[in-house]
Amino acid sequence: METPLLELKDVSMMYPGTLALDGVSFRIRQGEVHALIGENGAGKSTLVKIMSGVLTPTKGRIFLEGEEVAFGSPLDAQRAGIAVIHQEAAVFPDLSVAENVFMSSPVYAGRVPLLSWKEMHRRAAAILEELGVPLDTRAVVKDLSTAERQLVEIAKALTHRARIVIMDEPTSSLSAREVEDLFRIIRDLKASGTGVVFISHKFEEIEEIADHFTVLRDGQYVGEGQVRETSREEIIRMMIGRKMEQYYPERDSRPGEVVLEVRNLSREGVFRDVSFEVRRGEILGFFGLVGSGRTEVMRCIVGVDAWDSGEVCFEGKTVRFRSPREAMRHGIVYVPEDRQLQGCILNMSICENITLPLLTALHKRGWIDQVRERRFAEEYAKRLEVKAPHVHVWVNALSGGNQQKVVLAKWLAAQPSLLILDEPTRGIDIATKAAVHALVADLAAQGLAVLLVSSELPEVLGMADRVVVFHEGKVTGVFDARACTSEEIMRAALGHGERGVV
Amino acid sequence: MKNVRQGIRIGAVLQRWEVILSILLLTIMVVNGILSPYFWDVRNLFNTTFNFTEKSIIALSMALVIITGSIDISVGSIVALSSFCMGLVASYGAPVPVIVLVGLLVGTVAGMLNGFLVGYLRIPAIAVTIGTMSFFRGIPQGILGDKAFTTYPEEFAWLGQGYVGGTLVPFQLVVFLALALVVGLVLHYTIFGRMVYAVGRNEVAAVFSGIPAKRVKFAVFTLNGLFSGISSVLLTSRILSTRPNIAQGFELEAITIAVLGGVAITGGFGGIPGVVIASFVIGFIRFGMGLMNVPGRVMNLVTGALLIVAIVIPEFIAFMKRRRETDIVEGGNV
Amino acid sequence: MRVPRVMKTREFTLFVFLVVFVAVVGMRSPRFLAVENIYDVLKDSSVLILASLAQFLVLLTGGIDLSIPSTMALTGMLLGMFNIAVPNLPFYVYVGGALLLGFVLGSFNGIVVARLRVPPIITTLGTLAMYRALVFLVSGGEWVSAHEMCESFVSIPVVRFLGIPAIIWYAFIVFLLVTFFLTYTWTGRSIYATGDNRNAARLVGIDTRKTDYLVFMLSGVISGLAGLLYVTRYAAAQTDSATGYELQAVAACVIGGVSVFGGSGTSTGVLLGALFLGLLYNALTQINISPFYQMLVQGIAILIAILANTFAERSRAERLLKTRRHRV
Amino acid sequence: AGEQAGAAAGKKLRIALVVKNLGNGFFEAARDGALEAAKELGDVEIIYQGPSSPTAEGQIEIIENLIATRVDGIAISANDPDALVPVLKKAMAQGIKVISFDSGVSEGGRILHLAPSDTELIGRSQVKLLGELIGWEGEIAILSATAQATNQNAWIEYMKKELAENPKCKNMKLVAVVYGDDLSDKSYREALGLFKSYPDLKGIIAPTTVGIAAAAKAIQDQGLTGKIQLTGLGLPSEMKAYILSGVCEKMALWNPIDLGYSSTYILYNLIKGKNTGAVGDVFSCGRMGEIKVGPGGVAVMGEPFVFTKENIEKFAAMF
Ligand SMILES: Nc1ncnc2c1ncn2[C@@H]1O[C@H](COP(=O)(O)OP(=O)(O)OP(=O)(O)O)[C@@H](O)[C@H]1O
Ligand SMILES: Nc1ncnc2c1ncn2[C@@H]1O[C@H](COP(=O)(O)OP(=O)(O)OP(=O)(O)O)[C@@H](O)[C@H]1O
Ligand SMILES: [Mg+2]
Ligand SMILES: [Mg+2]
Repeated sequence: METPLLELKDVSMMYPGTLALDGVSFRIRQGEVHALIGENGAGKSTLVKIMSGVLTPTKGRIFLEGEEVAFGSPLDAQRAGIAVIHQEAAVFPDLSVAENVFMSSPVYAGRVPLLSWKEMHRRAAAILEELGVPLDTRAVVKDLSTAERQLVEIAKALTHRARIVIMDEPTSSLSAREVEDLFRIIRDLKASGTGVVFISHKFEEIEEIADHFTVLRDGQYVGEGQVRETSREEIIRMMIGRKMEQYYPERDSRPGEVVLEVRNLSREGVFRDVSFEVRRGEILGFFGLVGSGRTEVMRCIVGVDAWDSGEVCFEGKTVRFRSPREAMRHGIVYVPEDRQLQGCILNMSICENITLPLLTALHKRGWIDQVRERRFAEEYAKRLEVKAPHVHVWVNALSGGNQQKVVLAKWLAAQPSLLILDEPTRGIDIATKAAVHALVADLAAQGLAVLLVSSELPEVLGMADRVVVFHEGKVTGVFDARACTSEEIMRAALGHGERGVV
Repeated sequence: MKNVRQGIRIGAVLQRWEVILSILLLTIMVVNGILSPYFWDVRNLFNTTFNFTEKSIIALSMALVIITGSIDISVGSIVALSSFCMGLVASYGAPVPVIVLVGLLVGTVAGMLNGFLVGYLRIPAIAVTIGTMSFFRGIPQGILGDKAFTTYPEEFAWLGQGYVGGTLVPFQLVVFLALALVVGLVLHYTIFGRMVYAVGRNEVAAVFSGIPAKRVKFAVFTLNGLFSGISSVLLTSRILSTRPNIAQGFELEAITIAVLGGVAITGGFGGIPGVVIASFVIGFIRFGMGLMNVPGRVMNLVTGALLIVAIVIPEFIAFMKRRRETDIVEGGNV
Repeated sequence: MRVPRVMKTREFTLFVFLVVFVAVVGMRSPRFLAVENIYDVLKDSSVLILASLAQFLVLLTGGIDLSIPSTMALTGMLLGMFNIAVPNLPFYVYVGGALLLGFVLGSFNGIVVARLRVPPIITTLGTLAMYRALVFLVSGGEWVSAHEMCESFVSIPVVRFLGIPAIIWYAFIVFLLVTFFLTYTWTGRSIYATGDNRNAARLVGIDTRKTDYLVFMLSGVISGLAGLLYVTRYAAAQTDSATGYELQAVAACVIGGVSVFGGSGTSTGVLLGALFLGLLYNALTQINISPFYQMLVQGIAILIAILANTFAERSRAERLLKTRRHRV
Repeated sequence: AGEQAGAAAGKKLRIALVVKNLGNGFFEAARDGALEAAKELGDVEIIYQGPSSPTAEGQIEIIENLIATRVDGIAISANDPDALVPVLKKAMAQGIKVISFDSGVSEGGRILHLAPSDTELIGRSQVKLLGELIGWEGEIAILSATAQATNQNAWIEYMKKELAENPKCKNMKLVAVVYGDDLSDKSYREALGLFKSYPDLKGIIAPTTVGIAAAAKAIQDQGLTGKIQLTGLGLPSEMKAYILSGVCEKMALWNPIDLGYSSTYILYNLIKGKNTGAVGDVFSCGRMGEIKVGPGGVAVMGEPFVFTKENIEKFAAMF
C-alpha cells in the first residue's frame, strides 16, 4: 500500500478541562476525498487544527509522506503543502476580497518581492470565477454576506498549490449552486492527486463527494470505511451510537390568526416589494440563494436596519421597531445567522449568554437573582443538550455546533410569540438537528409563529408549512411546502419560473 | 465535573489579580515603613489620600467606560470646565449647595455630550474625547484667560479639606470609598453591570440580545462626567481657586489607576475592588517616595515600570505553572 | 453618473475639507496663502507628520504608542549631549544615531508588547513616564542649548536640497517609505491583516507577535528621527521637549481616517491629517483671535473634522451591526 | 537631589526648596545657591523638590509630603498664587515656616515673599530695554509662558503701564501678547505667527527662558536678526549663542543662585527666631547683605542684571 500523504497516529488533545481527542488515528491518501464525520463536539475541528499547525497535540505523532513532522505554527503546515478552510471564516473584514484571497500567499510581479496588485486582482478574479462567484475583487469583505465570506475563505485555500486541502464545514452557509461549484473544484483537486479532507453534517454531500470516511465520537476513533459500501443508517449509528428513527417531525398544523404581515417592504439596493404574512402556529420557510436578501428582510423587521418603504403589521398594529430590544419587548425575537459575531458573546459563560435577553425578567429591582439565573440557564442548556461540563464555561470553549445550541437556547428562553430563525441548524449535527426541528415544531404547535430562513432545501421543505422564495431581493414565489417539488422551488430561487401558488 | 480552568470565570481572574495587588500593597507598606520613619503615622497616611482620591474617583467611572470598550481622555478638561462654572456662580455669591450642584451638573452635561457622540453617533471614543478634551478646557481658557476665580465661600473649603467629625479621616476619602462601594455593587450585581460587560465583550451580539448598547454607553460616559464633576468639587474646594489649567493630566492618571486595577484596556473585563486597591498602591508608592524626596520624574519612572510589571506578574506566574497553550481562539472574530 | 474611485475615498473628502479650510482662513488673512507661509507650515508640520506616521503604524495593528514624545525627547537629549561630547561629525552620524536610539527605545516597547504580552497602551503609558524620567536623569535637568550645538548638528533640519529645507525632505522621504512599505511588501500588508483580525492573521501564518514588535520598533525609529529634528530645529534639548505629541499624533491619524481599532487607514490620510493640524496651528497664530480662545477653536475644529469624516464614511453605507468589537 | 534624602539628619534644620518644575535650568541654579548657603550655615540640610510638570496640584502633593516629614521651612516658587494657599496654611499651622520666592503666593499663604527684584521694576525695565534697542518706536509684542503664569502676568501688567505712562514710549505700540506655554515648538510657532501677522514688528519681549530661546531661534531662522529686536528674561547659559550673534543684544535676569541663597538665609533666620518676617523686618543674608521686608510682605532682592555680549561669557559659565 502506498504511503499516505498525511498520517496521524494515536493523537490526543487535552484542552483545559476537556479531553477533545483521545488517541485518534487518521490518514489521508493521494487523490482521495476523505470525509470526517461526527456529532457536534466530536473533535473534528480539533483534529483539523492539529493537522494545520494551529494546535500542538498533547500526545501522538504526525507523519507527512512517511516522515515524522511537528508543526509549530500554521505557517509550517502551510509550507508543508496543507491548505485549510476553517470552520469559522477567518477573513479580514477591512481588506479587499483580492487581498483576503492572497493573504497567505503573496503575489509578486517579478523576482523582487514586491506585491503586484494588478496581478493579485487578476488572479483572485480568476479563482472566484472558477468558484462560480464573480465577486468584485476590490470590494471590502465586511460588506459581504456570510456566504460570500465563506467563498472568499474557500478561494483563499485554493491559491496554494496544496497537496492536502482540509475543509471544515465549507458548505454550511452555501447554497446548492455554490456547493455544486465547490464539488466540481474538489473533483479537479482529486484528479490532480490532492488529498481532500471534507467535513460536513449533510449526508447528501458526503454521499456525493466523499470516497472514504472516518467517524469520531466523543473524541474517539469509532471506525472508517468506503462511503459507497456503507449505508447512511450505519454511518449514523457509528456516529451517534444508536439508530435514528426520523429526520423531520410529523406536524399537524392548524394556523390561527395572522400574527405578522409584511406589505411591499423595500430597501434600496437590497430587496424590493416584499410581502408575506405568517399565522399563529405556522412555520413560514424562506428559501433563496446566497445573498438573495432574506437576512436583510429579517433585520429590517426586528429594527436592526431601516426600510425605505412598505409596512409591517404585528398583531394588527403597524409597527416600526428601532432596535431588536424594542422588537423583543413586543415578543419578536431574531436568532441571527452569524453566531460568533452576532449570536453570542464568546468570552462570556453559557449561563450569562442564555440569560442575556432575559435580564429584565430575572432581576429584583435591578439586582440579578444569581440562583434563579443559574437554574434557568441550566434548564435551557439541558433542553437543547448543550455539551459542556457546566454552565459557567465560556462559550468559546465549545464546539461550533454547541455554540449554535447556546444561541438557540438563549432566544428560546425569551419565550417569544414570533420567532425568526436565520439558518438555525447551520453546523449542527444530524441528531441535534432533529432535536432542534422537534423543538421548533413543538413551539409552533403551541401557537408560536415561526419564520425559518434556511439555505437547506430539505429543511425548508421538511419543516415549513409554506415557503417564500427569494431571488435577488424579490419574492419570486410562495409555495405550499406539502404540495410542491424541490424543482419548482429551485426554479423560483434561480429567478425563472412563474409565481407560486397560495 | 469541577471547572478546571481558573481563567474561565471572571470571578476567579479577579481574585487572582486582587491578590497580587494586595500583596503588592502590603509589600509597599512594609518597605516604606522600613525606609521612612514618617510613613507609619496614621495622620500622614490619611493625609496623603488627599493626593489621589480625586483621581481615584474618576478612575471608578473610567473603569466602567473602559469595560464597555471605550476610553475617555477628556476627564481632566471636564474637571476644569466644571470648576470654572462653580467659580463663576461663586463669584456671584452663590451658597455652597448651589456651587456643588452646578459642579455636578456641568460635569454630567459634559459627560452626556461625550456619551451622545460615542453612543448615539457611534464615533470612536478616543476620537471624540481628543476633541472634547480641547473643547471643554477651551471654554474656561477662553473666558478666564489669565484670570482666576478665588472667591469661594469659606464653608466650601470643608468638602475638599475637612475631616469627618473630628477624626483623622478626610471627607474626600469617605466620598471615594462610598462611591466605590456603590459602583462596585452596581457593576457586579445588577443588570446594568451585566450590560456593561456584555457591551464590552461583544457589542453586536449584545444589541441582538436586546441590550440597549447605545444607552449603556451614554450612561457610562454620563457617569464619568458626573464623577469628574464630583472630583472637581473636591479639588476646587481643596485649592479654593480655579484656573483653566486645573487638573491637567488627570486623564492619564485615572486610566493608569483603572488599568493597574485590572481593567482590561480592550474592554469587557475588570472590576472595582482592583481599582480601589490600585489607588492605594499608587498613592502609597508615591507617598513613600515623596517622603524620601524622590523627584517627581523618577516617581513617574517607578509607577510606569510598576504598570508594566504588574501586568507581567500574572503572566509570569501562569508561565511558571504550565507552558502556555496556544492562545488561538476557535475561528476568527470578524 | 460615475464618480472616479479616488473621489469616493476618505482622503479625498479630507483633502476637500483642507482646501476649504485654507480658503476660508486665506480670506481672513491673505498672508496665510503666501508661498513662504506654506513653507513654514510644512516645516512646522514635519515633526508632527513624522510622529503621526509612527503612531499610524502602531494604530494599524490595533495598538497605540503613547511613548512617542518621550522617545523623541530622550533621543534628542542624548544626541544633544553626544554632540557636545563629539562635535562636528558629519550630519549622517547624528541621523544614524537618532535612528539607532529610536530603534532601541522602540524595540523595548516592542519586546514588552510582543514577548511579555503587555497591552500596548499600558506598555507605552509606562514608557511614556519612564523615558521622560530618563531624559531628566541623564541631563540632570539641564538644557543642551544653542551655543553648545555644533554647526553640523543644528544645520541638520535647515540645509537645503533642491532649494527645499531638509526637514521637509525627511518627512517626505519617511512618508514615501512608509507608503511603499505598506502597499508593496507582504510584511506591510500583514500589518493591516494583524490589526484587522488577529486570529485570522495567525491562521494564515502571519507571526502576529513579530508584527507587533515590528510596528513598535519602526515607530521608535521614526520617533527617534523626529526627536532629532525637534531638538535641532529649536536648537534646544530640554526635559520637556515635545510633550503632548502623543495625542496630537493620534488626533492627526484619527482625522486622517485611521481606525483606532486597527486594520484600516492610509498613510496619505495621516499626512493630510497632520497637515490639517499644522495648518490649524499656523492659522490660529495668524488670524486675530485672542490667544486665550485658541484651545477652544482647536477643539471645535478637531471635532468638526472628526464628525465630517465620520459622516462621510457613514454615508458610504456602512452598516450598523457589522462593526467590529472595539479594541483600543 | 537624592543624596540628601532621609539620612539621619541629627539636629540639622531641614529646609525645602520647592520649585515650579524639575528640569528647569533656572531652578537648578537656585538650588546651587541654596546649597551654598547651607554649607555656610552648617546646620542646614536642603531638600530640593518640584513636580514633573508645572502644576499647582503637583506642588500641593509635594507640600503634603513635606508636612508629613515635618521639615522646618519651605521656600516655594508657586505655579499658582491661590491654589497653594490652603495647603501652605496647613503647613504653617504645623509650625513650618513658609516663604515664597521668585513666583509668589498670595498673602496668607506665606510669611513673606522674596521677589527676585521688584515686579514693577522688572516689568518697566523690560520695556525700557526694548525701547533702547528699537529706538523707542514701532510695533512690539510680548511672548509669554502660559496664560496662567503668575509672575509673567504681573510683569506684563507693568509693561503695559510703562508703555502708557512713559512719554518716551508714546511711539511704541504693543500689538499682541501671545503664549508659548513654555514649550519650544509652540513658542517658536507663536513667534513665527507674530512675524507674519505684524510685518512691521520691531521688537519682542519674552519674559521666560523657554520663550526667549525659541524666539531667538525663530528670528535667526527667518533671517530677521537686526530687523526684529529681542529682549526678555533668559538664562545666560541658554542664551549665550544668541547674545553673541546679536539676535538678542540685551536681556535681563537676576541671579538665580543669589535667589536660592537668600531664600535659605531668610528661612534660617525665621526658624531660628531671629526674625519674624513682619513688614519692616531686616534679614541679614550672608554675602547678599541685608534684605528688608516691604509692604505686603514682599522683600526685594535687587535689580535685574542686564546681560550683553561683553559679560555673557562669564555668566554663562555660572548659570
Ligand atoms: N478552546 C477550547 N477550549 C476548551 N475546550 C474546547 C475548545 N475548543 C473546543 N473544545 C472542546 O473540544 C471538543 C471538540 O470540539 P471540536 O470543535 O473539535 O468539535 P467538532 O467536532 O468540530 O464539532 P462541530 O461539529 O460542532 O464543529 C468539544 O467538547 C469542545 O467543547
Ligand atoms: N454587511 C453588508 N454590507 C453590505 N451589503 C451586504 C452586507 N451583507 C450582505 N450584503 C448584501 O445584501 C444582500 C442580501 O444579503 P443577505 O445576507 O440578506 O442574503 P441572504 O439571503 O440572507 O443570504 P445568506 O444569509 O445566505 O448569505 C446581498 O447582495 C449581500 O451582498
Ligand atoms: Mg467543528
Ligand atoms: Mg442570510
